Amino acid sequence: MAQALTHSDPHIGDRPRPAKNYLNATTGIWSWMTTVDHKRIGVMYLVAVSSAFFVGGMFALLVRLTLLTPSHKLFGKVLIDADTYNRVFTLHGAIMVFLFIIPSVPGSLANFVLPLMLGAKDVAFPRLNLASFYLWCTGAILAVTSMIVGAVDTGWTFYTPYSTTTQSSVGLMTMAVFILGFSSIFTGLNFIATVHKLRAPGMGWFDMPLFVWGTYATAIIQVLATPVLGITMVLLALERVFNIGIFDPKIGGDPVLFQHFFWFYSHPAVYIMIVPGMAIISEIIPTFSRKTIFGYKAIAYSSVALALLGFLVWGHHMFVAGQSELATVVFSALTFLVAIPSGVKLFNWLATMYKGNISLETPMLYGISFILLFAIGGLTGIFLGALSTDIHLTDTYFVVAHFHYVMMGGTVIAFIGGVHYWWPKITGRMYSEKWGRIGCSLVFIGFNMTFLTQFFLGSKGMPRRYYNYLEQYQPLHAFSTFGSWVLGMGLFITAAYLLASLRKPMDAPDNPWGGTTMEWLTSSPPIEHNFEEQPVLEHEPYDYRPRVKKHA
Amino acid sequence: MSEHTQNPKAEAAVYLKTLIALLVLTGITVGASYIHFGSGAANVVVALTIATIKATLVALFFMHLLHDKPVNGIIAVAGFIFLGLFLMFTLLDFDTRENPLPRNLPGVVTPPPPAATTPAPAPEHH
Amino acid sequence: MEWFRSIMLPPQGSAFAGEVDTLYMFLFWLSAVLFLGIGGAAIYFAWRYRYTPGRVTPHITHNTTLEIVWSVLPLLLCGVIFFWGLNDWMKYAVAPGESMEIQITAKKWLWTFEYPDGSRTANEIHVPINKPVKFIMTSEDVLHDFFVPDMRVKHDIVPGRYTQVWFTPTVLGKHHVTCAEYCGKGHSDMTATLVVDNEPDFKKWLETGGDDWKNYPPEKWGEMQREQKGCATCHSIDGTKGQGPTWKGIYGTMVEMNDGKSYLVDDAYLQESMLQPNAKIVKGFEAIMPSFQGLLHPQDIRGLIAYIKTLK
Amino acid sequence: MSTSTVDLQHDPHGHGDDGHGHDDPHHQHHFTTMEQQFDTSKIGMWLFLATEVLLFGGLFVGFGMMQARFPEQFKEAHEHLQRPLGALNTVVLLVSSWTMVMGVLSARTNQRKKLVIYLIITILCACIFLGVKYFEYSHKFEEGLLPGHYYTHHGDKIATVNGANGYATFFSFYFMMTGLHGIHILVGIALLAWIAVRGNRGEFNSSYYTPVDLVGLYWHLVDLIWIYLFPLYYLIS
Repeated sequence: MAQALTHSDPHIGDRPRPAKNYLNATTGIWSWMTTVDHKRIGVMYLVAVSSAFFVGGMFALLVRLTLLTPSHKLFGKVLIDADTYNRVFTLHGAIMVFLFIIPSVPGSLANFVLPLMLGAKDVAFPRLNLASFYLWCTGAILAVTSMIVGAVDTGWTFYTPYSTTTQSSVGLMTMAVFILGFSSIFTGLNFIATVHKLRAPGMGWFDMPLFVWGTYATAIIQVLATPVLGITMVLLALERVFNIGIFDPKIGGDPVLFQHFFWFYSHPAVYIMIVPGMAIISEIIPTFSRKTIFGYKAIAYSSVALALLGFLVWGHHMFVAGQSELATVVFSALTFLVAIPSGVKLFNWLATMYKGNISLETPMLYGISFILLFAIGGLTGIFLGALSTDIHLTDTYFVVAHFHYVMMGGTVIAFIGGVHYWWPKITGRMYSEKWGRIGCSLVFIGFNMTFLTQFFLGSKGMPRRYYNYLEQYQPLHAFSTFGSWVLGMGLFITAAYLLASLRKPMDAPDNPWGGTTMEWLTSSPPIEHNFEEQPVLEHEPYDYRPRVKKHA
Repeated sequence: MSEHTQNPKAEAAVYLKTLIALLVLTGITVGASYIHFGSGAANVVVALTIATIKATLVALFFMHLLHDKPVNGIIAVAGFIFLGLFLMFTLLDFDTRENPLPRNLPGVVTPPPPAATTPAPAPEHH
Repeated sequence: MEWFRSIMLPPQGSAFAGEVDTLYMFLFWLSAVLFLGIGGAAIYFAWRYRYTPGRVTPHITHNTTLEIVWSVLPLLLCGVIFFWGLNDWMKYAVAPGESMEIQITAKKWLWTFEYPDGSRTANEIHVPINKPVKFIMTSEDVLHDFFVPDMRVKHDIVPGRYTQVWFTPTVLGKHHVTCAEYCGKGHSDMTATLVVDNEPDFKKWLETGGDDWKNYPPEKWGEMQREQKGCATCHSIDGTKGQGPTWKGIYGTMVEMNDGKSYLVDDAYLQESMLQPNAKIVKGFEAIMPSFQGLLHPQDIRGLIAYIKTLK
Repeated sequence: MSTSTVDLQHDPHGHGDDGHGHDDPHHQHHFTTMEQQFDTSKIGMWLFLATEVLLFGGLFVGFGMMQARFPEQFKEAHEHLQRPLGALNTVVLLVSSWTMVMGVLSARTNQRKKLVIYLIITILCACIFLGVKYFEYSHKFEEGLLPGHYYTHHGDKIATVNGANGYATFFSFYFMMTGLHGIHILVGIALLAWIAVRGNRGEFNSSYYTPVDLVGLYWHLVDLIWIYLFPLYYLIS
């Protein structure tokens, strides 16, 4: 008889911990390398994307360190020259985008939690799930080889004709991105099939948790946008090898055509990054407010609206790139449409917190940080959407600050919040709440120190991707670099105490936060095929009304 | 299993008729290419509409979209819709792009005249 | 208010800059208000409704009118901002007919400008005040971007075709010009100076290349020309081999050419190397140096030669 | 790309069936019924086909833009393609689509022998198609109509302006699109052979024919892409 859920106080619904769980059901490296269990693949993805985040983060710290002073000197010696700097910021961009932020939430957290939330035994195509992980590894190996052989110096956007004429190993990196694209497609494909066909009995489309809605919307973008990235990378590689005149004007091509190809994927890609972040926040806010989500349908529909509208606006990256004036005006108008669903989500989260019973554990701290930082990120997007201000602000540090507020202030903060929220479920252990709050505060302060200053650098007219800058920008750059150290420290502390928690014995209850979604029904960590017997949905999602506890 | 065959004979006949229709349409489209419909663009439109008809026939009958769960049809159509979006906006940019020209074509750089049209018109502005 | 604007935005060099700044400040204050509203609400709720064990929260699932309100209101607000931005942008997009046309040729890390009367300058432009000036731009190699922060104007320069940008300067003095589209190693060195003069100074500068060379010794002026005209990107002064031969210690020595002959490096040789660089190519280098004919005024050439003499 | 389609087909032996008294050995443990498993495979396959449509779509958009950039050169380059061969290939692929769907029908009606025959005919048609393609490619190689800087054909009306050779761009796209299509045909042949072998062993019956159906969908898509390639390349005059 399914244990009915009650709410109010954490540590409810405790049962004796089953001896066997997905971690120790089978042991040995080979059992992990050939697993088709979505939970193990989720954990492997978590380790993989976190290491990519570490490498990308190191490059970021190096970029900030180089920009500390206009002379780039550290202890009297020039740190890196202009050429190396170009390669470092390119690799920071490429690794963070392709290896970390796109596969992070869908690959690790969604892989682990989605089937549990649906009450399913596994994703629709388990083997394809493993194939997707190994494609990520292949792409990562190719990217690392490209780094060693001759690091790319074109920026993560690979704009032609620079990318078709530079000697750095653009070919290898484009193939790495091509393969990583397929890894992303297969994850998306898997989730769409799972959501359509593997929901628990009684779970209609509007009984699913909002995390599933967000992941579903992201999967739509992954499936429908990534193939065009694939063909763009192939065309770029073929142009470099066979001198085909598509993008390079020296042989009859048009660089603006490449920008269309690239941004047709890359703008939906930024929604692949933010929508899963919003999905996690839609889980954290109601759980820690212990209150029913406000506007379930509004949030669900706005996720799908973001996914679909995301395909109409890519031209706002090219307002001054030589695009036709009519196209520029049309893209600007459509860009404002995209701002509406994001606003709707923000207001609904606030309405959820209204009259809640809010406890500020670490996931909720990250949740509120997300609301604050994503609000700034979203609002500064309006500056870049308006045509006249965009002329001054595009390609400056204003854009750098904007997308870091949305990508790091949004997705990465939500990702870390999600990792904390599901840490007991994934590892069976609680992390140290004290250190969690310290880590979150450092990350929040460090992040704002680093990137709030860059808004002013950008509006003052400092272009992005600059090695040498004017003397007048030095104080802001120095402050931003100090901020990056605080941010780096916060992230290191977070990694440290999370890993430290692994040494403790498994002490996490089934439902530490009093969540009402199905993953909290099973044990922490879950048994290998998730549920003893198929859970049946008995109440609408996020229903925090008190119920009499059915005797077992 | 889903659409267990009521009557395989009837189904085979449908497939045969579809094949014949496709072959006939192929003949038509080849024939149509010899006739000149106004401008070159008109020919392209005719050829592509015939191709789309053939494609829908293949999709509905050969790929069983007709008696299949609607979600498969939506996915199939979605692929083409988003491709159409990509084509439409890129064409919007290419067709309405202004190409400002300097008052004299300096010898320093002679880029190919845009879209290989006739040499520089008078540099007046809209 | 003006103080606040001057912190965030560069000085205004044109009327268009004023309009852009007005919209920018409106958006800034709007965002500040909205952010304080949203952030304030989040923090206030977190404090006001802080956790007390056992408290039951009300079961409010949705409110359709509220959803409509906070969808339609932002949409209207966005509409206003869009049309405001479009209205200003139209001025940026359409150049007035009578504006002076300067042709820009951008190449890897150097700006060259050509005036209607054919005179050419590198990394420095003089324009008359209160007169619209239009730039028709192309690039010889990769994407570049002509960005004048003070005029709030920017446009990519695409190789293989022409792009255009215009403004009407209204403030005298020097304005910083910089490249804003990534173009490789020297991307951040690709800067130029836009000098806005009144009409007579501009005319005089056009003929003589200005007279501020008079208040510098020739070698100092030569050193400034080396920076300004972009010689530094290819020719080093410390002996290291760049895309072009180094200038260190070459004056008065015999230098061997690609074709085996060797010549004495004297004033005539240096002048010829500047104006017809492909006549003699030093051994081990390619003929990629552009001619500086019309770019270097007599005083510039004398200055450069004097400067090279000082490099032992 | 081929590995993915193979993965989509469920290995008939399925992995460990826990003791839920499954009626069919192919029933995977995380599905409740065989019908649910079949429908899920169909959704997965159609999603994969949508990505293929968009992958080829990128090339069609590129072709369209280059056509707008070099209208005369593209029109003249079209003449080098032999229209009868294109038409023959279209007929061959349409027939192969028909034999494929008849194969799926016979698999569904437990006619093992007919399934194998239809699959073999489909494979033969595919080979004919590749043969015609080989002949066309060799003709292009002889005349020097090759992509990018390998283009050495003479006697074109419009000369190359600043390195912009419209003909080379046309043939770049020709080889890219028909080449990618050809690769998909090769992958299709491998899949068809694999299905034919398993069909011959009698693994498919009315209650389990998913692999045949999915390979059929894949093959029809490859035909569908050729339906669009044919007019765009061979019929524009």
